[in-house]
Amino acid sequence: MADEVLVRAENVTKIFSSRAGDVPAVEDVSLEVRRGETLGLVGESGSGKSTMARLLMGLIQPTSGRVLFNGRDLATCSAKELRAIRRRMQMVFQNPYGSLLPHYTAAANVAEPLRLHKIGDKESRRAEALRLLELVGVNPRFADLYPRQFSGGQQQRIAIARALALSPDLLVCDEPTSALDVSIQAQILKLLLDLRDELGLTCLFISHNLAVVERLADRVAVMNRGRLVELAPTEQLFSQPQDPYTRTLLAAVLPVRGARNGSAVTGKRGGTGVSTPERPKEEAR
Amino acid sequence: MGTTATSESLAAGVDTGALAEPDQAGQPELPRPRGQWARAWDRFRANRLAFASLIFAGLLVVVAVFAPLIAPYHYSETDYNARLAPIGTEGHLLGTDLLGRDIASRLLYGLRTALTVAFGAELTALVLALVVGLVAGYRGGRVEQVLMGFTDVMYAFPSYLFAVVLVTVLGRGLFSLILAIGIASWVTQARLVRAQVLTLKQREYVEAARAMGARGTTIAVRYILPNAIGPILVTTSFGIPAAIAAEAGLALLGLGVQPIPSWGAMITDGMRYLLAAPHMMVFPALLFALTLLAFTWVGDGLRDAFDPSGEQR
Amino acid sequence: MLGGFAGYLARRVLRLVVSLIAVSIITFTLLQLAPGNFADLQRISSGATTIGSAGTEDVMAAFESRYGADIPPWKQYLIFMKGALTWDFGPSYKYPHLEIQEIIAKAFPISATLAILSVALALLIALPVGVYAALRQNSAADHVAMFLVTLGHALPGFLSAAFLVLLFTATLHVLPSSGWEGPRNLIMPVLALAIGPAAVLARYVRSSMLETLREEYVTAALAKGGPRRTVIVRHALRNSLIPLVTVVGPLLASLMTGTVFIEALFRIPGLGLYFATAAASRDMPLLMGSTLFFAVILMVTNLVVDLIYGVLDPRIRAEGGWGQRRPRRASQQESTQVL
Amino acid sequence: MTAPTSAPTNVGGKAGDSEPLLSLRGLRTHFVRGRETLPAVEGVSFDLAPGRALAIVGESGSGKTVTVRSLLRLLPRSARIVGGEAYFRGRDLLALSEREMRRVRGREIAMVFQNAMEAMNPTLTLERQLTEHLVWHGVCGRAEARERAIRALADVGIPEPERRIRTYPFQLSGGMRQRAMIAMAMLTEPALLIADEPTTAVDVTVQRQILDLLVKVKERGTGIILITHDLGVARYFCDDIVVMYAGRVVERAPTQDLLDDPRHPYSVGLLDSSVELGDRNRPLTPIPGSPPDLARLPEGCPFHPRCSMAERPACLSPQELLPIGEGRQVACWKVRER
Amino acid sequence: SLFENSGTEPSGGGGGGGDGKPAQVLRLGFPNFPVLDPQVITNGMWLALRGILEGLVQQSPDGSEVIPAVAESWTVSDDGLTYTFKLRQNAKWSNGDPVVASDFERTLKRLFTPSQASAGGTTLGANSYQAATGIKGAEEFLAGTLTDWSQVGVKATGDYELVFTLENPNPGFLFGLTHPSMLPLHMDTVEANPKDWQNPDKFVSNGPFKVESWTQNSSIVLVPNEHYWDKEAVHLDRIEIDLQESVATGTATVPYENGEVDVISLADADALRFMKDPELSKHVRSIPTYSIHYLAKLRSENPALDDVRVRRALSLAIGRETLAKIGPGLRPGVSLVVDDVKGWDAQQLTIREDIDEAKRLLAEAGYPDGKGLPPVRILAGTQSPVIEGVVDAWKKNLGIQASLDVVEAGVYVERRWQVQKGDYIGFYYGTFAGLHTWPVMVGVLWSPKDVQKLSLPADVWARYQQIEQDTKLEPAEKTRQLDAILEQHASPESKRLAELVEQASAERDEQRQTELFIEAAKLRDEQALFVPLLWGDAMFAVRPTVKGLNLRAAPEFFYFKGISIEGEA
Ligand SMILES: Nc1ncnc2c1ncn2[C@@H]1O[C@H](COP(=O)(O)OP(=O)(O)OP(=O)(O)O)[C@@H](O)[C@H]1O
Ligand SMILES: Nc1ncnc2c1ncn2[C@@H]1O[C@H](COP(=O)(O)OP(=O)(O)OP(=O)(O)O)[C@@H](O)[C@H]1O
Ligand SMILES: [Mg+2]
Ligand SMILES: [Mg+2]
Ligand code: NI
Repeated sequence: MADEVLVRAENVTKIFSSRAGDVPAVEDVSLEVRRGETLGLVGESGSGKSTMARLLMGLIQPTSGRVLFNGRDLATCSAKELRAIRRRMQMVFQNPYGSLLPHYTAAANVAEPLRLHKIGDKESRRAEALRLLELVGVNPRFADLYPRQFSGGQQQRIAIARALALSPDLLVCDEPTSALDVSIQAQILKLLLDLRDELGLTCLFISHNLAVVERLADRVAVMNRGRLVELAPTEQLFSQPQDPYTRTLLAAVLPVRGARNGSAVTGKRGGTGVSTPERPKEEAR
Repeated sequence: MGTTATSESLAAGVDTGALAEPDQAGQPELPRPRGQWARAWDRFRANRLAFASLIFAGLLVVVAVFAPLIAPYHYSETDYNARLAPIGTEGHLLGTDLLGRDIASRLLYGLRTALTVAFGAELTALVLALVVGLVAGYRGGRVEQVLMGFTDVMYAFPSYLFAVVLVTVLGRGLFSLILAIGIASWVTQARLVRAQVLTLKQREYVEAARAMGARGTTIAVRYILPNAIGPILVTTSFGIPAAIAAEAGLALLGLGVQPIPSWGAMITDGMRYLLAAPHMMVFPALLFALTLLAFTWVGDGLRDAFDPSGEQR
Repeated sequence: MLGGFAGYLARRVLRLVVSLIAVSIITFTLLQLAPGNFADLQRISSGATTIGSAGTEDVMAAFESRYGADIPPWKQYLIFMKGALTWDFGPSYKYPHLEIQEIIAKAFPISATLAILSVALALLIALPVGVYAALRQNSAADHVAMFLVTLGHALPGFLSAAFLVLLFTATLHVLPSSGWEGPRNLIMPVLALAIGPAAVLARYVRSSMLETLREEYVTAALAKGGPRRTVIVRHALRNSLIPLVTVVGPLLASLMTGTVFIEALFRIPGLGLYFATAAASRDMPLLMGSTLFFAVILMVTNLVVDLIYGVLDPRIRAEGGWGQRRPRRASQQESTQVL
Repeated sequence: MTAPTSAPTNVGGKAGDSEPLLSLRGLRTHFVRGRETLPAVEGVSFDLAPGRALAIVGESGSGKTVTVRSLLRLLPRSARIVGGEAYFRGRDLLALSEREMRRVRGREIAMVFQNAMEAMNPTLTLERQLTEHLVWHGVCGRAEARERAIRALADVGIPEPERRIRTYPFQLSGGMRQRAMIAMAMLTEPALLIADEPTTAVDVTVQRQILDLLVKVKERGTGIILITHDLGVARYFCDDIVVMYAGRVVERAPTQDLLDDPRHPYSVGLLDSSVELGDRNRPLTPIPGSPPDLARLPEGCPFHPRCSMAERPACLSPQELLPIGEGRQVACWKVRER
Repeated sequence: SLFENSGTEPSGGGGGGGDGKPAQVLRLGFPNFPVLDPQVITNGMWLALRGILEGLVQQSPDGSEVIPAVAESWTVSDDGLTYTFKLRQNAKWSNGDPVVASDFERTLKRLFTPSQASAGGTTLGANSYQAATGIKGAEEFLAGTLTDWSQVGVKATGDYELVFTLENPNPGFLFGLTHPSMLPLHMDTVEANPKDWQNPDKFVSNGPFKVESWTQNSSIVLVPNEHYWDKEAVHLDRIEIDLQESVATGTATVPYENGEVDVISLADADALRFMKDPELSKHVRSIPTYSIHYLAKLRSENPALDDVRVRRALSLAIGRETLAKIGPGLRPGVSLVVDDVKGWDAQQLTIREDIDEAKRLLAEAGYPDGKGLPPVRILAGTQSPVIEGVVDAWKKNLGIQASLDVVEAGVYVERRWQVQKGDYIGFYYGTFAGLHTWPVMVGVLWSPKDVQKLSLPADVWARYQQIEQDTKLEPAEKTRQLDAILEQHASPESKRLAELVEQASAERDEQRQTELFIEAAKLRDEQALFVPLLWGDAMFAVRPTVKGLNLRAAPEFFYFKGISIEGEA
């Protein structure tokens, strides 16, 4: 059971064409998310992480290659089937406020997926929404406030509650904490950790924060300029990074608590102890 | 890392945390659930000029509805003995016109026409604009190209001709006038709706909705439309005075409504006797300008209400 | 580099042509639908006989002979369009001694002069007022300025024109009431035409300016020690005027194609009167010609606006696909409507 | 309410740096919003010596940006500086005339903004933007300014500066833009550089480059105030840290001391909330709740509703920033007690 | 002061100026026109008539007689059918060419050949004046049933002799010749420049003035024609004409009051104002009963108005007396024939309004108190207080439903000929100005044939119209079929009317002829297929400095010739 593959990308490539030319956002990436595991996806801005997530969710079609959900090729699914599959995959976005419907209350936002999939009636959906809000740590007393009346962290909790509403098999988190303050980030991370343990979630966790991924993921995939450069179990990736890019990434991390751990070189205060990792040539835009 | 929490959410930042300490005894007072409309309304009310204008506009509507009860005479009632009575004549406070018809009464009925035309036309324009703009903006691709090409054509098209043809085919009634003005003004609205939809489409919640398994129409109608409507309402409220003016303009060209009086026609008539009987012009023009102002200010207020960015700082 | 721009231009021109064809077809169809015909209308509008209809058919046939008498409408349309291609719209019904293109050639410069002067005047008023109001946002001065501006906006043009005449001519006797002889004749029409646009533009300048003033780069420029005035002019004003182009363009276009009432009132031999009366008098060639011309002016103005926008705002130049090619900003979240 | 702190304790300058570059005393900046008054900054004090870097950390909305903008007096119209002094090279910035202030801005105090994209005028070329303030301040003529700008761009590691200077900001990558911003700020060789989250919008690798650039700036003797969310950045680069919460300074200390041994419960919470590499097994103990609404601050210590160590009634009285050791100050009675 | 005897541009005048004599510049406001073609019905033809072109004859200063113009003299045959005109030898075109008889013949051919595009644009062909002249074969030539021009009664029998042959004797013939459509054109120029002969640089005139410049939609300037035969009578050095668009009526008098023009026509309210003003009232001049406001029955599926009693009832309850108060210069239109036609008989021709009688007639027709009668509409192409007044009067006086249907002009021209659907019954509204002669008033305006057509039942009318519009039908055949329909279906009264008019036309005894016309006019009024409403004056403001301006009844008001400017006393 542990090894059952929930979703698999096979050699997917995604090229966005625009008037300004073609942008290969993802190139020939193969990866899979197994049931019960959390797969971390890291990489710098523009490396194709979000695109990958959208491909896996079937929100966009790959230019080539295919994405299989439970063995079913998403490309061959009808719109109806796709919607049915979507029930089983949910997503949490980077910007919590932006991803909530601004004109729906917290409870309505959480209940919306149920309503879309015609699950239960009005009352039962509301009851379920309140339960979920409670679960993610939002006081149901506030269920009838609008998203903007919540703080960023609360908004993200509501977004998570919404994602959980359909009891999805797969939860895709696209940088769910990078818009939040450290203290709030910690709250959300903790929540996700707890939920994962409680509900046995399968998770694709995207972040550019290596530390966060290290904490959450069972396996980690590293992307660079649309390509998958490394994929390894967490321990292994962080202790013995193989790819030079991974190493650059790791080296650029600035430790907070000084030399308490050995993985990163301590930058002496004000010093330039670490050679600046050279970003592979920046081009003029 | 980066924080993008909006200042709005901070401002509202009631500590709603369930993780909050038990010692946080005094439960924070629960703010009333206020949706964007309620907030907009609050802001609108705070704008005194706009609010006063709204009351004035509301008054106009009420007066228009009850015009037959308020008006001392029927609009077509003639009194040949009191022809061209000046302002202040007994029984004809605002004077009479060439046929001795009471100008005040005609103004009241004309208000009806003006408002009916304006609201009707704007509604027509709104519906057209919403459909076209929403479909174009949301569907994108070919559909958008075709629809926007169509609006381009309409944009480049002399609306006067349209008015003429509609008014000629359908007669110089309210209905055709409403259609004519509505059709002439939907284009800009449609562009606005589309632009609005395009920006909203960029918002993450649209993608979130798709990820939830929402259908295109659901997204467009249930998620995008309600959020686009604010700014659209603003242009609509600006459109109302424009429509009243358009009616007057058509009347000037002999295409206005009839036989019920309209402000446009009254002003046009007044124009004809501008020097000979200025009183025929004064009040229609004055009221006309006032109404335009009121609706413009309402529009201003609405705009500020829906886009509070201008409010602070 | 140029390839991108040329391609862009080609696409735009293609779209323009398609739109023009659509406009001409719609116009033609509407005209066919419209009741009444030129000859009958001419008879009553000239105050002549209202009796008897003999002869009108012959007259119409004669007019249509240019397009081939007795031929089906679609063929007439084609013949007309063929002429239009070579800038030959044929003579007007109403002005048989004038070819449409002559009318345009004669009257357009007049309307255009008027339009340009009015828009210039409007800008001259709107810019300082708008900027001042924006800088003094919510002050009494701002409120007063905006009140006046709204007033100017709400007042229909024909009213203000009439009042101008009453004031300057009938009361003060300082200006000729109408005509097209000298610069003195220009004052009132230009003023009348400028009031409305000035108001619109002033409002626009103000809100655009307010928006720009809120931009971080304005703060940044001040943080560099920029004198307030310099920063306002170079950073804020400049950037807030860019979107103004999109308003001024169509405004200019619509004024350039003539304004019936003002032209009638001031006896200005511009395009407006021809245009407006073309539809009312069912003058097919004139209407078709003027509609097409109107559409061309409008679309070309739009195109020019877009180009100017590109010139003024280097971002657009890059985005629009002309100018350089530029990969998307990495952090930019794009919408994902592919399905 | 916290009263403006009395005697300035020498925080920034360690051994004998008696003349601080900047000395901020009891800065109070309020926003007027309708009938409400938002105390965005309420009695902030700190000192900075030349050639040293000070980090201001704190959650979003804690008043970091408002603090530094108050220094330059570049506040929105709804803001009022209601109290405090800011001695910069002996002059109180808050008391200067607007004209004098202008000479300080950009010349003696320069600023680097969080998002270089928004902080640069999109329609002017780099050249215009890099050189204009040199001309404004009469540092040099246009031609020389251009030379200098090109050199500065080269200094911050932008390749082909002659070509790049003719481009528009959006034609540069995020990292390059940020570097150009720094180059621009440094052109007048200011004594103080304020950097408001200069690395938040860029990738980790780029962040390193920018920080290293700032290190060079610091080495030239420029004092730097760096606003950041990232304690790692503070540790890497800054000598001292000021921790802000709800418009107040809650702790002030040399970086190493603070990060290794945070004293204020909020600082402790912040540190505990940071996730770090190799830190997987440390339990995550986030600070509960969220930052307070400035218009409705709790009585006394603004942090106490979220504070795990809070005790009534002591926490209900205002907490003053009091020294607890060498260059360290904390605003919590509990810590003092220890 | 209201008048700055403005010194605007005493220019161009040439000789005028100096020695106390004011500049001989006449400035006037004139309705705008698109073409300056005497044969095309626009205001341009009227301007041409005032002095740019000169016809064979003109009207005497008081408009009561015809006086020689290009024609020096003329003779009429005893049967009244042949008119022989002798042209003056010294009449010249502005290019120096002599004005010859063939100029007239060719121009008239152009007039009667409406589709002849080669003649330089086209003319709008048939209008009442061609019929009014009653030239033999003209109508047939125009309709296309006659194609041989030599059969038409216009012949240039020499350079200076022109012969007209009429269909019937026509006492109004000479007056008919004063209509602008009878003005000659320099046909060589017209034919050589079919497109632009009207432009000032091409326009060849034979009147006292020629066109110096013409700014379309703005102004036109006339200067003396140095080749004119009667230069003695030409005093003006320059005529500046402001072309005024009707939309601008509100400020139409401003140029006059501002001293920019010397002559302007006044619309109702302005006339009123001028008349009230002590100073300005001296400037007002009017031409009595210039126009006739009338209603004409619409054909409708609902036959209610086919009953003459209903129509009469409506006609008797219009309240003409009160209606006439609407504007200055309006009089009750008690007949379709105005009272300054020679021999007009008030006793016979006045429609005497009688509401009781009207109610009785209505009841008799089956609509007591208007019950059962669908709303009576008035279809109009322009807003007018007159029709609003009529509608109001009907409602008040008869208690019937009545309403106003003002439609766009194009709709109006089309709708009024159509058979109206359902219960749409009513009249269309029109105004008309015509020569005040019996043949015109009875034989041409609201002619017997028009009356006959109006009397046709709706379905027959539909058929009639169908045939009329059939382009495939030979003209001769068409005329035959149409006549057959009228013969079969027109009301007996309308046929009687036709007989009376025919008789009258053929009658050589003036007394008897007038009687016959009166009988016909009375019959026509009683039928109420056409209902007269009002007679209206045309009003002008003429500055006292303008001398020699004689206003005449329709059609032309005044000639420029003979006008001079004098200093104010
Ligand atoms: N809809 C789109 N159209 C065109 N290009 C796109 C689109 N979406 C993404 N891209 C481009 O594809 C590349 C990868 O984008 P993606 O959003 O997947 O990166 P990311 O790793 O999620 O970056 P970030 O960390 O900034 O979120 C980028 O260069 C981006 O500009
Ligand atoms: N223009 C403004 N009007 C009203 N309040 C403001 C304004 N700018 C800032 N504030 C308030 O002042 C407080 C401090 O804001 P500031 O921008 O200094 O926070 P910050 O610490 O810089 O946060 P961040 O990390 O998000 O940049 C916030 O509560 C904010 O809501
Ligand atoms: Mg992403
Ligand atoms: Mg900040
Ligand atoms: Ni505390």
